[in-house]
Amino acid sequence: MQPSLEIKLNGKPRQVQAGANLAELIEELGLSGAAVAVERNQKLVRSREHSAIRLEDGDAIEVVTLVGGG
Amino acid sequence: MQPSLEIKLNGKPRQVQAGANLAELIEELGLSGAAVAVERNQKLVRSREHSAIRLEDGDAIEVVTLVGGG
Amino acid sequence: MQPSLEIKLNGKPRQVQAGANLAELIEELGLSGAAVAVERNQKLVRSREHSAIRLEDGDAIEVVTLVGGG
Amino acid sequence: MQPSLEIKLNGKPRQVQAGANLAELIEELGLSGAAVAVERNQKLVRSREHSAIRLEDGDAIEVVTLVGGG
Amino acid sequence: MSDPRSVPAHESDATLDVGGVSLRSRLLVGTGKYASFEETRDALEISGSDCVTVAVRRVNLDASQGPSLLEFIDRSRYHILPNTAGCFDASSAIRTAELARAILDTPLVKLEVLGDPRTLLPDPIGTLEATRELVAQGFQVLVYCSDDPRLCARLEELGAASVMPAGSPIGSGQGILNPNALRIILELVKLPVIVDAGVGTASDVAIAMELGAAGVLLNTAIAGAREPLRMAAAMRDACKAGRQAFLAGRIPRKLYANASSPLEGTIAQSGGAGP
Amino acid sequence: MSDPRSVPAHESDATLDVGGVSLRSRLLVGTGKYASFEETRDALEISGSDCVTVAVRRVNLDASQGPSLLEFIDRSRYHILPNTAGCFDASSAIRTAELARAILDTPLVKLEVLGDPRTLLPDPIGTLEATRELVAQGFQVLVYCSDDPRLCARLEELGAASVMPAGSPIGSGQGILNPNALRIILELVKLPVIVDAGVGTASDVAIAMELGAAGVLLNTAIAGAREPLRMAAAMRDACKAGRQAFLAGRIPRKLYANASSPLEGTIAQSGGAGP
Amino acid sequence: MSDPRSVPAHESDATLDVGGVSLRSRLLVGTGKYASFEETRDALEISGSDCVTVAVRRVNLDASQGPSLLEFIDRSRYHILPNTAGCFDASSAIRTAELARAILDTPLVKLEVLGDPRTLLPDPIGTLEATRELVAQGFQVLVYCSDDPRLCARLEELGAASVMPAGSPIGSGQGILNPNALRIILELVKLPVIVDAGVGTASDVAIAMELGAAGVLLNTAIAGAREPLRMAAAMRDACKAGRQAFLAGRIPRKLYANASSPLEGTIAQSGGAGP
Amino acid sequence: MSDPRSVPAHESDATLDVGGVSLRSRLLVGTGKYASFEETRDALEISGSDCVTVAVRRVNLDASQGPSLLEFIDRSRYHILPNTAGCFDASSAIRTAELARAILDTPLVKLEVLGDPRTLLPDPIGTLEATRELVAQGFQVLVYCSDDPRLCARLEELGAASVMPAGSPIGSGQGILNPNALRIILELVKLPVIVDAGVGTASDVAIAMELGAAGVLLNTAIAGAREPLRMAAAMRDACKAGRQAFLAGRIPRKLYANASSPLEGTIAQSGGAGP
Repeated sequence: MQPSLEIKLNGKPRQVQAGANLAELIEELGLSGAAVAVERNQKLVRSREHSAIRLEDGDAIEVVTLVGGG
Repeated sequence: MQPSLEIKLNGKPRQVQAGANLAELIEELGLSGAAVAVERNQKLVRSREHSAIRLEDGDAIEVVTLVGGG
Repeated sequence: MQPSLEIKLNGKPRQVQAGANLAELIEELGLSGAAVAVERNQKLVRSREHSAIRLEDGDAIEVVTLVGGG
Repeated sequence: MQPSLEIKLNGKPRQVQAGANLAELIEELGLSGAAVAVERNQKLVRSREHSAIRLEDGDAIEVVTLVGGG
Repeated sequence: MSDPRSVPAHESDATLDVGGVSLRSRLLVGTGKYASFEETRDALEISGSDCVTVAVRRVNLDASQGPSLLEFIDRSRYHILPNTAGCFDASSAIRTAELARAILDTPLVKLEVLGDPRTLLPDPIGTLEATRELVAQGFQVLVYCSDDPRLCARLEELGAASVMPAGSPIGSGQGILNPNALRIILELVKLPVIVDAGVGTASDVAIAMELGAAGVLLNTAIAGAREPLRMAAAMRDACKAGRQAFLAGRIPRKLYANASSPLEGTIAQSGGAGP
Repeated sequence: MSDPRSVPAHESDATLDVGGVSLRSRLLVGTGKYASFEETRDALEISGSDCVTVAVRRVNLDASQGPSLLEFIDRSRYHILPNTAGCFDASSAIRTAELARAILDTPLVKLEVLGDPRTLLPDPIGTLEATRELVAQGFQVLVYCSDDPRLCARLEELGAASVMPAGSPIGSGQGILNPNALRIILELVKLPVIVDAGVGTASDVAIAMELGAAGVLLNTAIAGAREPLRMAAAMRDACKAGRQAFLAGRIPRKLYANASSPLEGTIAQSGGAGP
Repeated sequence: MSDPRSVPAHESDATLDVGGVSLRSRLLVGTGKYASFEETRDALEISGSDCVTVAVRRVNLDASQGPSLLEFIDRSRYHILPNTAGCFDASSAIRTAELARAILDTPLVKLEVLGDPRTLLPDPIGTLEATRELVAQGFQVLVYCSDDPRLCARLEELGAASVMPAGSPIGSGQGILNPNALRIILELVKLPVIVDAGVGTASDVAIAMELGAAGVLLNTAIAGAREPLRMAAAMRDACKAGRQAFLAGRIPRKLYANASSPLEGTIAQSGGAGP
Repeated sequence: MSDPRSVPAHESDATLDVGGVSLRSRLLVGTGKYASFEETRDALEISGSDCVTVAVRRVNLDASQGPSLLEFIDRSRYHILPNTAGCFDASSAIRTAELARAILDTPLVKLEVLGDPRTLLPDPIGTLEATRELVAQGFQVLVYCSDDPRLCARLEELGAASVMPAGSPIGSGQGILNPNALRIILELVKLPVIVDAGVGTASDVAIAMELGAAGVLLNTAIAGAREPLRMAAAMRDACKAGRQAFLAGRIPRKLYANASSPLEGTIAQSGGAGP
């Protein structure tokens, strides 16, 4: 059985496989190609870097999109 | 038994003795000397004339005073 | 020499031939067919009656038109 | 003849005796005891220190008082 | 000036002369809607007014007669101005005025001829008619009316003693909704112009007086306040303040600044930039 | 209530406590632009104020020293509030405050850091900077500022003794241009809020006080009036009127009517129609 | 909705039916004070109005007759509404209306009976008299009047086709000085209420329409603008905007905020404080 | 002029150039609070705007992903202006701007740093800080701010692309509460000034534009109207009307009259009195 680690995703705890990268997380969420942007520990991660960023235990990940606003 | 007649006093029907004058009505109402003024059939009757005015059947009598107002 | 009479036309005195009618005055003023209306002595005279109205000494005639206004 | 030095007093150049202190300047201006306050080179000098402060060439001195204001 | 406190000249002001009476205070107050006659009396006193309005109503014959309002109004101190409130035609208003005169023996009347019970706004036709008739009968007619300047001019022609345009509808508390109309009335009319109705709070009174009104009449704004006696004091002071400000001649309005402290003589600016 | 005249309770009101001093009057007045020191003194006296502002300026060394303003202000009677008017950066304002304190030995200062000499509107950055520094130096800082509610909240956080939002630009005489902003400031800020600048006439003071301001500071509106002493009296009364009206609780505003005289009990209407 | 651009329903609106005519535009425009008849014609066209006012005046007999205004108004396109401007009594106004009808063969008349030449405000007595008489003569009388609600109600009783209260005095450019009065008129009167006089700029028209006016009549605001044709376009759009806004039902007013962006779902606040 | 209808010159107007983009419409609209994305799309289209705001929020991971707002905004037609609504400190706002740029690949951002969740009024300190940082990062920063003129001047100094003062608090529907402040901002600042927040109805937009604003941004006033699509049309027309009126040069305001019909040449007055 593979070890897992816990991150905070959009403010809520979530278990992810150890060794997973950001691109894999986005895909798992069904958001590949969607109009979203991602922050890791309060720093923007550009999409071309998503596969290079390996998730670490305790990471705070924000995945945001655009909604109606004024 | 004395005949009576009906007048309208402040909008309501009232029986008064035939032959009664206005001064007698005012006295009967307990208003002699009070700060009131009297109208008979939409015409002011000055107080010095009250005893000279005999009430007639169907007379419309208004007895008014002063109240708070702006 | 023909006798003349004096009327007041739009507030100013004017000599006209005795016997002239309103239609003739309008024509003399070059206003036949123009968009004007005529009053004689503060009473409107409809255009179909102009030739029937003989001017009299002292007549006050108003000839008006439409101008810009708000 | 005593050497003099040039200070800026309330924005204008002024010659003062070399070695003079602030208290002497104030006195020369006729302002001893007046309701004034003094700054030297943009720093407040409290009145009890006036006699201890020797003027130097190029000093910017401000002597201010209170006037009407809102 | 040696002692400003003792110089009444700065605050003195001619009386308001209207309808043959001479009032020291320019605040006229109503007597309606108070919790008790005692409160009425105290509010009148604190207000500093010397002219109070009252209404004419049928004696309630079903109840035993309690104390009368008049017992709480010292007639040596207050002029009483009866109104014709509640009348919706000229004829009722005229009758009401006559009844009031019979009780009070005063020629003064505040004429109200209202148009409808919902808005209580004055009916111009009935008001003009009743004014003509009451003037003919020798009344001193203070006329409650709209702020229509030419209506006020017509009332003056008819011999009214005062025109009393509403700042806003009776009891609405909206103050002076159209100061421009009031300004024009004050230009057109030589009579005392007394703003009647619509006052909500003290500044409304001050504004009316600053525009040049001769006086202000109010009732609900005091009687309906949470603390009527305190509001009576506020109205008294606001009336004086507005009158004095009118006489004192206010500064003009500008888009922006005009320094109150001198701009020259500041210490050298730190950055050298300065103004 | 047996004698309303003797019941000060109805008009009494707690003092305005600000910056460690306790003021009986809620009107603060400036001393600029008067025709003479005598007029200044008399206007202060009539105004009833017990806190007056002064400016700091270079001694005029070219002229012989005449009488000083301070000789005309009785310090046993008035708190003196020096201002930093004319300063266009935080540093000048801080220096000016220190100079004033050296003369007057008071911790009070009315901080003004202005943005430009044309509008004399306050610079928010310089104002925030200078407030922080002066508070650190132990001053009681009454801060002249815009009516931006969150700026006022920031000044409170920095330890200001009072925020003094402008009703409208200094000397503009436009009164309270944005009552809504003042209302929000009064909700957000627990400090005394003193409206400073913009007052044109008495009703402006009354309006500020009715909104709940703790006080009003003005200068040009009195000094620039045609009759300054009369206007001083007007301002005194308007300040009291507005405060009392605030405390008394005004009636609500309505579209229309609410009769002050009873609607029942009128005589039978002539036409039979009636209300 | 598949194609919002093609959905006229959202902007369509019933015509303004008044005095027996049916107007597509709710903007009525005057023809006075233009630099030339060409400019008049172009301004009318750009304004989108289909009802234009004209005045009745003596023919100038001293000058040779140039082109007439009527040549520049296409009567197949515009309803012409003659006015009685310049009349200071009922009788002159009635005569003027009759003269206009004789020229134009229209029952429409905009009645003006003015009180004095300085203010040009309407005289209520003359206006009521002339309305009664002109209605009796079969005119469709659109009555210029003050914003006195009960006067408007009286004019409706007399059979007027429309009441046309002034927003502010003729040519004053002050807009709608008393929106409250207009609101009450709209409650009391079932006739089309057309705001006449006082408009200064486009927003004044929008405000009148948003209050629920059936239309707006203006002249000087276009003719006296620096660029009349551009202002004609502005007025056209403002009238439509105000009408649509009235029909669309505006949001209520609040003291403060109501977020347009959602408040939930923001990223974790840096300081951890957050809302 | 031969055919006024075809003369676009009278209504043409330069584009609004801001932040490197060129907008044909001066109305900027938000996308919040609509009943559906379809309604959002239709309202944008009817409004005529070519710049729309959006907010940045966490993806809702608990729900299956439905259609996205972006599918309803044709980016070939609209510039998208992401906002930082909901941020209460500079750092969150900067992070939010970066996230938006990553999604949209636009340098544009509408910066909001709010002071508290109750009033949603902007915090001046956080706003200044975030503006400085975002400008340094190459953003085109359109800054939501208060109507404090010197704050706007400071934002211009920091390199903002536009200042966007609130007419009144977000969603309050109170319109332009302080036109005087806006006038001064327009004098002090050379940047495009876009009024943001507070619009309640069409006339509010017209008023802002008549004062000289470069544009108006609104959201709730359309989305919260009873009929949003109709209100979108009203706002479109009001924006054009206000802009044209500004350019056309309005008539001045006067106390009273200025006749639009000529005063000479009226018929002889019946009573002989006349004007």
